[in-house]
Amino acid sequence: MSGLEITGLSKSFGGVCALDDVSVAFPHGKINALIGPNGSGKTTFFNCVTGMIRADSGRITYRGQDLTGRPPHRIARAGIGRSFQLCRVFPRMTVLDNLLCAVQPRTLRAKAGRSHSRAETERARHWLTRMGIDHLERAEAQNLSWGQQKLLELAGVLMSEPETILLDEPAGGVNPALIDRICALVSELNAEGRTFLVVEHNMDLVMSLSHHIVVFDRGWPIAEGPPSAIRSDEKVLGAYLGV
Amino acid sequence: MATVSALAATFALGGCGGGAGSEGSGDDTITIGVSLPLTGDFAEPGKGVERGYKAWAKIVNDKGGLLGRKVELKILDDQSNADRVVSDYEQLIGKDEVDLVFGPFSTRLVVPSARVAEEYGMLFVEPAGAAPEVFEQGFKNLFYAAPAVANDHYNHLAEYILALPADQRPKSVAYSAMDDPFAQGTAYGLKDKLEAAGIKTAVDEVYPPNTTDFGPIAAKIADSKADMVVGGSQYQDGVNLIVALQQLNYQPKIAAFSTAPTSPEFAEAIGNKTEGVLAPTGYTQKADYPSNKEFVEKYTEQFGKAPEEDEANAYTTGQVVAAAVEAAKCASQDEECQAKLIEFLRGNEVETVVGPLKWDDKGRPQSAHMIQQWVDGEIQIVLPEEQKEADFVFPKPKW
Amino acid sequence: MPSAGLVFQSVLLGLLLGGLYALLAAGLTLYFGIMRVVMIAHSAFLILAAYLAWWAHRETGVDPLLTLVVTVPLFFLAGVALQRLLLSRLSPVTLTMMSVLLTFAIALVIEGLLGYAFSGTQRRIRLGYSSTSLELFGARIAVVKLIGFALAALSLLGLYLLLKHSRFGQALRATIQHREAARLLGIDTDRVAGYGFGLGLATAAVGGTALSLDSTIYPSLHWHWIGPLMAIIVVGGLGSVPGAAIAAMTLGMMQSLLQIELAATWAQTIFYLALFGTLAFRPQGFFGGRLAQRF
Amino acid sequence: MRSDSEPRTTTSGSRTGGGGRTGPLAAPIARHRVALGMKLLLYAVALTALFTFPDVAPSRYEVTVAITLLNYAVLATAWNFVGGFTGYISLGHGAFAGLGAYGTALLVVKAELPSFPALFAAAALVGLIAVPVGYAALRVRGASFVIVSIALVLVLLLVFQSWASFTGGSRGMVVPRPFPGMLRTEHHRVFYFLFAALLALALVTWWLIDRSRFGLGLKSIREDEDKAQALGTPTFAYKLVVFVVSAVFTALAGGLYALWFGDLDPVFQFSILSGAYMVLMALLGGVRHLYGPLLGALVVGYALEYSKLEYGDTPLHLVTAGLLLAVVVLFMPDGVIPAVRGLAARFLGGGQSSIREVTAAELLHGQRAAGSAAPPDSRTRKEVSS
Repeated sequence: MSGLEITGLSKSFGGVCALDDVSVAFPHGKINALIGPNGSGKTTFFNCVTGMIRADSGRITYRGQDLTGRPPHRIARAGIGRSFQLCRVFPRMTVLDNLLCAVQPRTLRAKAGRSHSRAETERARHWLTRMGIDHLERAEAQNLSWGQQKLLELAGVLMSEPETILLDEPAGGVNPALIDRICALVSELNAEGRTFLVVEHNMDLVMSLSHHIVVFDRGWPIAEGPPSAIRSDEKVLGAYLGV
Repeated sequence: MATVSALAATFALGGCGGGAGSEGSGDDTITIGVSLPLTGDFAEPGKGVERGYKAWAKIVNDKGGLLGRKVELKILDDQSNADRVVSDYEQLIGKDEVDLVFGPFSTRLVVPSARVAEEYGMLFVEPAGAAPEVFEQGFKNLFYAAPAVANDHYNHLAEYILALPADQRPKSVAYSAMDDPFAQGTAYGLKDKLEAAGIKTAVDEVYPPNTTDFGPIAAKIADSKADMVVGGSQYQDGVNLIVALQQLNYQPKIAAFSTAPTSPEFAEAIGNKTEGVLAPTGYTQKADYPSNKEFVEKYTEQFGKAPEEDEANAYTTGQVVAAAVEAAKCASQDEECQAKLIEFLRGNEVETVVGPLKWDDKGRPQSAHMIQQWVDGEIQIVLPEEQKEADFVFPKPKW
Repeated sequence: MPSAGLVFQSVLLGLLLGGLYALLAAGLTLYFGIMRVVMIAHSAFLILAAYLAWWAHRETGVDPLLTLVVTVPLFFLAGVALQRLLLSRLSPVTLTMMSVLLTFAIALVIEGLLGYAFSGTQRRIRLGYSSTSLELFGARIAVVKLIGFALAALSLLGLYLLLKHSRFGQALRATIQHREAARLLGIDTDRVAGYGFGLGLATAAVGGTALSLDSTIYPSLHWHWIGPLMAIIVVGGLGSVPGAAIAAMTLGMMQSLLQIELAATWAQTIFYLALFGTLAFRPQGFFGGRLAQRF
Repeated sequence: MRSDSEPRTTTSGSRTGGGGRTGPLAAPIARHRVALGMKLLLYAVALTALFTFPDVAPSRYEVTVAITLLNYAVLATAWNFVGGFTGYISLGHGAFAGLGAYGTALLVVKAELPSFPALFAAAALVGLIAVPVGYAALRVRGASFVIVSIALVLVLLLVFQSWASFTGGSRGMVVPRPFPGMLRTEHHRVFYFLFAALLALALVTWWLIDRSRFGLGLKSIREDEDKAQALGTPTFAYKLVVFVVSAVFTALAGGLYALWFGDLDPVFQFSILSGAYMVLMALLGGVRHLYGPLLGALVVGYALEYSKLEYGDTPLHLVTAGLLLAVVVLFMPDGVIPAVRGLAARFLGGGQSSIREVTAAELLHGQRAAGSAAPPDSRTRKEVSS
C-alpha cells in the first residue's frame, strides 16, 4: 500500500540545486529511512514535503490526497507530523501546554473552548507517561534536559495523532541509552500502525530499525531498498566515501 | 497582581492631587493661567508670546497691579500638542484654580483650549487664533486680541492692486500656503479678492507644516511664470520657498509672504536678497498709540531688544483682559464675574498697543493689518497711505 | 498637461533626491543583511549628522562639508559600539523584534536630546552659494543639491568598491550570506558585523551632511525619512544593496514626477503603496535576493 | 497574574500527585484558600476605588488624568492582543486608534450618525481595514511586520493631512459633543465610566482568549511559529484574527477618546510615538500577563504626567521614554510583573501557589525527591552533563 508519494520534486536556492526532479514513494505502515551525506538535500526534502518550503515544481500526494503547495498546517492535518532537526519545543510553556498545543479544534466553538479540557489533558498525560516524563508536566519546557526535550517533542507530535511521522535526526546529540529508548518507542508505535520516515546519520540505528531505506546524494535518490540491499550497494558506498 | 495595579491606581490618581498643591489664589494676587507651546513646532512664536505676557505682567505690577492685587502668571508648556493644551487648561482651571486665563499660540491650539474655557464659563482672550474657523465654533467667550482676522490681513494690498491701471495689474498669481488655518487664511483671503476681480490663479499649492523640500512646489511656480507669488507662510517654510524660488531664478513682480519677512533673521536667511518682499503686519514698534511707547521702552529694557508682532499681540491680550477687569472690578473664576468680563468686552472698545480694538458678536476684531515691504534693506510700512513710512516699490526688483 | 520644461526639471530633482535615498537605503540594507536588524534609528543618526554640520557651521563658520572629517569616523565608531555593546546582547530568538524596539528607543533618545540642545525650531544652514544654480537645457539645478548628490554617489561607489574588491568586503559578504559558514572559514564574524554596522552608520553621516546643505532640519524630521527608506529596502528586496539602490532611484523619480500633478504629500504616498504592494504580491522584493524569503 | 490558571493547576497538581513525586510542587490547599480570599478582597478594593474615584478626586483635573490613564490602559491592553499572544511587536497601533477616532468623527459629521453608533461602526470599519493590512503584514515574518506597522502610521498621516476636503487636513476635525449641553465636569464623569467599561471589556476578552484553545495556539506561535505550524496550527489565520481583534479594540479606544476630547489633529492621531507608548506600557508591565499592560499604562502614564509637571519645559520626556524602552528591552523583556513576583517570592519565602511554571531549581529538587521512582528520567538527567 502506498502512503507518501513524491513525483518530480525540484527546488533550487539562488541557482544552487538542492533537489533535482526527485520521485520517490514510501510504503505505508513501515519504518522508512532517508539517508545521505551532508548537503544531499534531505532536510530540504523534509521541508518541502511538510510545506515549510514551497517546491519549484513537483507533486506530493499522501494516500491519494494531493498535498502539493498546501501550507504546513494543512499537511499536518492530513496526518503527517514531524520533528525538527535540533529538537524544537515551545520553550516557555509548560510541558502539558506543549502537548495541548497539538490539539487542533475544528469548530469555532471548540476554538473558543477552554484549552485545558479534561479529556485532552488526560490524553496528554497518557503520552507523557508513555515517554516517561509525566512528572514534569508543570515544568517549563526550557528547563528540561536535552533528552527530555527530545521526548517531549515526540510526545507533542504524537498528540496530534498523525498516521505518518517524519523524524529529523531523532538520535542527534542523544546518549546511547536514550537512543535505545527512542528506537523501542518507534518500533512500538509502528507496531500500532504508524508509518515513520526517519532522517538519520546513525547507520547502526538506521540499519537495525528501518524496513525501507532511500539514499540521497546531491539532491537525487541514488538507491532504494531494504537495509540488506543498501548495505552492499556500490553507489551508496561511493557517495559516502566520496569515490 | 490586582494589589499592585489597584495600589498604583490610587497612588497615581491621588498622587496627582497631593503633589503639586494649588497655587494660592488668595486676595493679594490675581493668578492668570496660560498654556504655551514652548517646545515643538510652534516653540519660537510660543516663546515670543511668553515674553509678551511676562512684559505685560511686569509693567502692570510695577504700577501696583490690577485692582490693587499683584498679577502672577502660571505658564505651562503644551509642547505644541492639542492634547496637552486641553489638559493644561483643565489643570489650570480645575486644579490650580487660576482667576483668569489667557489664550495660547496658534489657531490649532486655540480652538480646543477655547472650548475648555467656554465649558467652564471663563473669558478667553487670545493672541493668535486668527483663522476664520476660530470664530465659527459658536464661542461666546472668545476675543481675538489683534487688529484683524487672517483673511483680512492683505486687504490693503488687494485694494492697492485693484486700483492699478489694468495694464499694470498682475495677470496671474501663484499661491502656496501651509495647511494651517492661519497661514492659509491669509493667502486665501487675498486669493478670494483677486479672483473676484478676475486675476487668474496660476498655481494653488497647499503643503503640510512639516514640509522641508520646496523644490517641487517652486518648480511649479517658476514654470507657471506667474506675475505675483503669495505665500501663506509661517517662518521657516516661507524662507525655504523663497530660497527654492531663487534657485530656479523665478522673478515675480510682487512677492508677498505672511509672517516670515517680519522676522529679524529673515534677511540673512535668504541671503539678503530681500528688496521688495511684502508682508502684512498688525503691529509696528513705531506706532504712536500712547501705551505702545511705554511697551516698546519697557520691553526693550527687560529683554534687550524691541518687541515683534507675537510679543505685541500677547501684550495686547493682557491689556484687553486688564481693561475688562478694571471695568468689572473683579477677577475670579466666579461665574458672575466672568460673565461681567465677557459682557464688557462685547460692548466696549479697548485702547491697545495695536490701536483701539472692538469686536463683533463672534469675537472678530474690526480693524485692518498694515502692509510692510523691504525697502532699502529695511522693513517699512508702505500701506495704507496714512501710516506709510516708505513708498510701495512696484514692480519688485530681482532677487 | 505639464510643460516639457517642468517634466525635465522634475526628472532632475527626482534624480538628485534618488541619489540620497540610495545611499541611505544602502546603509539600512547593510544592517539588515548582517544581523536581520531593521535599524529604525538610521534616520535619527542622519538628522544628528545634519545637526552637527549645522552646529559646526553656526559656531565656527566652517563649510558643512568639512564636518565629514569628524562625523564619518565618529559615526563609524558609534556603529561598531552599537552593534558590539547593545545589539549583540539581545537574545537571537527575538532579535528582529527586540532590535527594532532598541533602535527605536535610540531614535527617541536622539530626537529628545536634539530637541533639548537645539529646541524644536527648524534650522537651516545659510551658505554663500545656497541659492545659486546651474542651467542645464533650460532646467535649473541648485549647486547645493548637486553637491549633495555627488557626495551620495561617491560614497555609494566607494561602498560598492569596498564590498566587491576588499578582503573586508569579501568577509562581510560571506557573513551576510551565511554567518555560520563564514565563521567556519575563519572569519571573525562578530568583528565583521561590528564594522559593517559602522559602515552603515557612516552612510548616515555622509547623508546627513548632504541633507544639511539644502534642507531645513528639526529634531522629529527623522520620521519623515525612515518610512520611505524602509519602503525602499523592502521593494528592493531586503538585504540587497544594488536592489535598494535601484528601488531608491526609481521611487525617488516617481515621487518627483507625481508631484507635478499631485500635492507633495500625496506624491509621497507612492513609497507606501509600493511597500504594501510588494509585501502583498511579491514579498521577496523586486530586485532582491534570497534573504527576503523568510523575513 | 495568571488569573486563569491558578485554581486549575493547583488542583490538577494535587490530583495527579502520586506520592512524593509532586510533593514539593503541590501547594497546600489551606494556603490556596487564603490566597483566593486575599485576591477577592483585592478585587473588591480595586473596584470600589475605581467606582468612587470621580467623587473623591481632589479636583476636576484628576478625573481627566484618570481618563487619560484609563485610555492608555485600554490601548496597551488592546495592543497586547497581538504583542502578548503572538509576540509580533506592532509599532503602528497608533494608526488604528487614529482611524477609530477619525472614523467616529467622520461618521458623526458627514454621515450624521449618533455618536455611539458611529463609534461602533467606525470600530467595525477599522476591523475590515485591518484584514488587508494584516494580510500584507503577517504573510511574512518578523521584520516585514514591523516595517508595515510603522509604514501604516506614516502613510495614514500623509493621507489624513493631504485629503483636506474630507478629513480637514492638517487643521484636523472638531467632533461634536455626544451630550450637548452637558457640563464639562459631568462630561468627564460619564467618560470616566465609559473608559472603565471599555477596559473591562478588553480585559475580559483577553482573559477568554488566554484560556481558550485559540489562545494556546497563538501562544505557540509566539514560542515557535514553524513548530506550531508543523503541529497543525493555522498560524496565518490565527494571527490575522487576533490582529483584527486588537485593531478593533484599539479603534474603540481611539473613537471613545475622540468623543471625549473633541478635537482631532492628524499629527497626534497618527503618531508613531503613541504606538511606541503602547509597546512600552505593555512590555514594561509584562506582555504575558492579563494585567501587565494595565500596570504598565499606570506606571508610564503617571510618569509622563509627573515629568510634565516637573520638567514640562523640555523634550526630555522623549529621552526618558527612549531610555525606559531600552532598559526594558535589554534587561527585563518580560516586564516588571515577573521581576516583582520574583522579589515577592524571595521575601515571602515560598508563598507562591500562584506560580504555574516551575523553576529549574525546584525541578532539580523535585527530581531528586522522585529518586529512583522514575528510571527514564534519571537516565536523561545524566545525559545533560555528558
